[in-house]
Amino acid sequence: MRQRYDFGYFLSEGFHSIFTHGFMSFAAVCMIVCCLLIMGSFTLVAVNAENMFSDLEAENQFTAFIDESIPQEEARALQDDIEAVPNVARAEFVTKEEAQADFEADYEGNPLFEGLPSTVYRDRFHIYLDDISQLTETEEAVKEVAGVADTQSAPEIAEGFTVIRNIAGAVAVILVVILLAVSLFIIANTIKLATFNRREEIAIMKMCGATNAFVRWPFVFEGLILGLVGAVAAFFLQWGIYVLVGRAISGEDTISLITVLPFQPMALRVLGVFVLTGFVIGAGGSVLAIRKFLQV
Amino acid sequence: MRQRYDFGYFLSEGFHSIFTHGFMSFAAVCMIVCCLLIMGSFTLVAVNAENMFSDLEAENQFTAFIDESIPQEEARALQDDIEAVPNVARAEFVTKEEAQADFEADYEGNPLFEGLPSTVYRDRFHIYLDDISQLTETEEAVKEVAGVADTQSAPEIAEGFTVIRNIAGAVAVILVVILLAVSLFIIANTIKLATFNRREEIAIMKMCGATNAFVRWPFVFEGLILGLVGAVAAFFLQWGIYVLVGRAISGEDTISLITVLPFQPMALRVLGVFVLTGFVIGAGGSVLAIRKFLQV
Amino acid sequence: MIRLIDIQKSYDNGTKALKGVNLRIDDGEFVFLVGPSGSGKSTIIKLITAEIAPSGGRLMVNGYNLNNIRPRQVPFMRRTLGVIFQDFRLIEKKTVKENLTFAMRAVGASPREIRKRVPYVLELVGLDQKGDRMPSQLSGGEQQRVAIARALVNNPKMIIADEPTGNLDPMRSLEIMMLLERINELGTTLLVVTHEKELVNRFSKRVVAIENGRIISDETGGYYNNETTI
Amino acid sequence: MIRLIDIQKSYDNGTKALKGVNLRIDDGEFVFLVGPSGSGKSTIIKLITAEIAPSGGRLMVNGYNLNNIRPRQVPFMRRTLGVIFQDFRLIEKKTVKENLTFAMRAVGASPREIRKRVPYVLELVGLDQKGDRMPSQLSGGEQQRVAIARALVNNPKMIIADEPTGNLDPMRSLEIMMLLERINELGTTLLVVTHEKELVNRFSKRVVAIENGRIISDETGGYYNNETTI
Ligand SMILES: Nc1ncnc2c1ncn2[C@@H]1O[C@H](COP(=O)(O)OP(=O)(O)OP(=O)(O)O)[C@@H](O)[C@H]1O
Ligand SMILES: Nc1ncnc2c1ncn2[C@@H]1O[C@H](COP(=O)(O)OP(=O)(O)OP(=O)(O)O)[C@@H](O)[C@H]1O
Ligand SMILES: [Mg+2]
Ligand SMILES: [Mg+2]
Repeated sequence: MRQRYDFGYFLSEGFHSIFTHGFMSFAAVCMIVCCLLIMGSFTLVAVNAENMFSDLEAENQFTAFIDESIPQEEARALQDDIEAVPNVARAEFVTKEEAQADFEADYEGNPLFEGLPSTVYRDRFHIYLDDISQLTETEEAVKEVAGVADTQSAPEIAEGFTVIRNIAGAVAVILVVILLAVSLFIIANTIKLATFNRREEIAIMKMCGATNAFVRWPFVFEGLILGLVGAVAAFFLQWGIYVLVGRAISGEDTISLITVLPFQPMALRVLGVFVLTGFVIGAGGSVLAIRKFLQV
Repeated sequence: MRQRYDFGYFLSEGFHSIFTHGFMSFAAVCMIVCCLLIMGSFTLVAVNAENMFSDLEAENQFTAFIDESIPQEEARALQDDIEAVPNVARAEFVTKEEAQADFEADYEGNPLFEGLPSTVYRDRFHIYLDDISQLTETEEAVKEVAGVADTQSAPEIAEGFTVIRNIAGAVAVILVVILLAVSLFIIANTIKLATFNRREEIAIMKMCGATNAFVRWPFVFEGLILGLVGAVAAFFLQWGIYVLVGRAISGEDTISLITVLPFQPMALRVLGVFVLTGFVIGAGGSVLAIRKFLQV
Repeated sequence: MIRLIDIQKSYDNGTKALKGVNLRIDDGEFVFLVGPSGSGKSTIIKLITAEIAPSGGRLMVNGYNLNNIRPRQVPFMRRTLGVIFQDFRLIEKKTVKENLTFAMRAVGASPREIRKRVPYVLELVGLDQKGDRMPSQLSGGEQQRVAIARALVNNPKMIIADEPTGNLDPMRSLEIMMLLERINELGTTLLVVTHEKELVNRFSKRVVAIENGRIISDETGGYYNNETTI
Repeated sequence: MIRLIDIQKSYDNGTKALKGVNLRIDDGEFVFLVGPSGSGKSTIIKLITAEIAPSGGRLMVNGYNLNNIRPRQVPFMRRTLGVIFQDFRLIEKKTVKENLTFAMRAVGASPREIRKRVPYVLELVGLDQKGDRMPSQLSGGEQQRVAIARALVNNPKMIIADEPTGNLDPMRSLEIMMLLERINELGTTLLVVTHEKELVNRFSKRVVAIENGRIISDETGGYYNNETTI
């Protein structure tokens, strides 16, 4: 006798079951929401931090002084040679007069440096890097460029940033992985708990001559629906929380040191990941949870 | 008829019940462990970050230049006056010769400043602050001190640190609060799920003439034991994770920019908080969960 | 003493299970309650045990007025009753002995009393060998006997039995009934719901017949309403 | 056709419930299985439905050899049986109608068949008014009748009934038995466990008596082993 699979029936059974086991379904959805929120919030904080770090890095640079014997026009022409050096993102020419003006502005009111002759300053390039961790190598390479007399940088700061970024990245990855593992565990646990008192129901179904597949399908749909509902709820909550926290930060951050990424551009990706995770967790969790009960 | 309360009996019933409902108990303990771990890890990361920030802040300072007309010995004597200013943590005297040596070391190899006469430098104090956010006020106050000619600071950096610290602090607090709320919710949910199929058991007990208190007490003990077990397990796991992560960071952080606080001094406090939370969550959760079932 | 005065009971879905029942059972009586399936017998039992509340009428059980009993008084009222439920209601996660022990603990019995009483009652129902089994490890009839044992274990003032012999073979049924009769002779009031015509006729007791939520006959002397029998 | 050859059954805790049972029930037979509480009747039923596996001996049910049946074949074997369980086993979260519908769906019946068959069977057991109730909203006897209806609904080759009338009044019991007899006359095999001496004697059928895990008599003609009766 061939089994007839009526997916409309399975879907409607799965859907019904959600209401029949109202509290259990509610609990499962809540757990899914909680776990997605935890993971989501984390990943978003990490993405923002990463973004901030790369912003800060963009401001990391060193200075290359040009030989005093080279006239200003020729010096300016060195820009192409310098930008050709690997890992140099951009070089910015600064004349000795500009440099003097900058310096004096920084030390304004400090009588010490007043009236230093402009000749002691030299033409220079501010050189911005792609990867701050290769600062030393790049500095050496720039020194090799004909016309560059000397370079000056603060390697400790660069190194500091690299270390902090690496560590922060590692901590974030570890936390997200732990949270993911914990969340999966929590959800699996919840679904197991929620289906625990359906052991008898399943046993009765099997006694009526139902095949395993026939018993399982409604659970799959139930899981999918719960996962979807959880994912969508988590998505909107995540959005709300993100916007609120972002607003709070902007309010606090009067000097706009921190730029919070806008949510919209990430929205679709977040929703996609949430829904996919919800589906996998919901359906997979239900099926795994009832597997043992099917041995009747 | 007075009810006799035999707590030994309640305790043994609660204990038994843990094994009788083995999977449920296991699930509840796991959830408690998960939640405590999430909260604990977070709080520990936050504590470390806070500690690091205050380290960085300790290096925030400004410089007060002493009037050139004042001889060095008198200048050095101003230290007490300066340290008396509110919010000044510590003042450090630097003679003009030392200042020149420092300056030249910083700009070593830069022919620009070679041979600047030592007289252009002035005696100075490096002043360290308690609270970096009050930099401007403190600077004004120090300027009022007789003998101080001028001060010099980099207010943007100070402000930047303040903002970052505030935001990081706020984000940490928000995350910990959210995690706490989510954890409580998860645990309450779990206990409710775990006790859901004891509805009938409780109804039968009530039908036998048991009072609410008689039914409830074993649940209280069960909850306390589960909470305790969860807390202790979470504590050791937390310890292990902390040490491992700390070791990983030290390995990465070759220039020892980041100091990971040792776990031992915090251990007792962590254990205390965990056990207390475990007790409250376990016992409170059970009692709340069965409350509805008692209306029979 | 039980007194039902014009008791009505409608369930949430609108079913009128009892439509004005008047019944008085005095201390020391032995009463059979008979009637077809769905006539309202278990509903009367559930009202007496305060498991459900009446929709109308007045209800007194062993001196407690169930119309306005305070929730914290209910356990004490229940301790005057030993109830055998139609669906047994054993605690699935406790052994037979633990089920009985719990029932005694719940009313505040001392460990000493429990150690003496439990084996005695188990022997009465023929389960002395099976005290350490879980309910799921017993046959239907054995579970029913555990339910009977639990009702007896606290020596209650009154025993209420809802089909106590539905799963028992005729010999066991007779044994249990004779046991209940003996207990009644020692002063315990008995209200027994049953379908077993033979038993009802064998014991010449008061028989209350209910049909469709109304009492249709109430006579003493081993009488089982003829119109509804085979 | 059922064939038990020297069947032994020991439960996990060591209880020897069956100690070598030989029983052959041919297609179209009507067999009563009687015996005292705990004698092993339900154990035989559970073996036939493949709910438990025998510890020894050979077991054949409707052409399936249960000694080495593949797990995926079990549902198809079960579809040849309609089983009335001693503890009803209704799905608590489905209404009466849904319980029957599920049983039909599970064997692949079409919605059309279901719409025709379910009300018909409900009427047979006298529950046409209560199709939309949850099992918990029914009296004991009504739940038992739902269990009976579910066993009938798929028109199985064989009906196995474990005390199908334990919670029913004598008139209902007789009705159900007469219904089962009629079904048997249409070709369905019947195995009925019962304690009701009167019913067994009224229908002159084959009676298998079991005691203490062994078959002690197997005779045709309305016989209820005299030594164990009242
Ligand atoms: N919880 C409930 N909700 C709605 N209706 C109910 C509920 N419990 C019982 N009923 C209905 O009330 C009526 C009386 O039920 P009751 O259980 O008292 O019958 P009974 O006399 O004990 O029958 P039986 O001999 O079959 O056990 C029946 O029609 C039943 O369907
Ligand atoms: N799961 C089990 N584990 C251990 N022993 C069991 C189990 N189920 C039944 N038994 C024992 O096996 C024996 C036979 O049980 P069975 O249920 O077959 O009896 P029965 O003839 O159906 O009795 P009844 O008429 O009381 O229902 C009994 O002694 C019972 O205690
Ligand atoms: Mg009833
Ligand atoms: Mg049985």
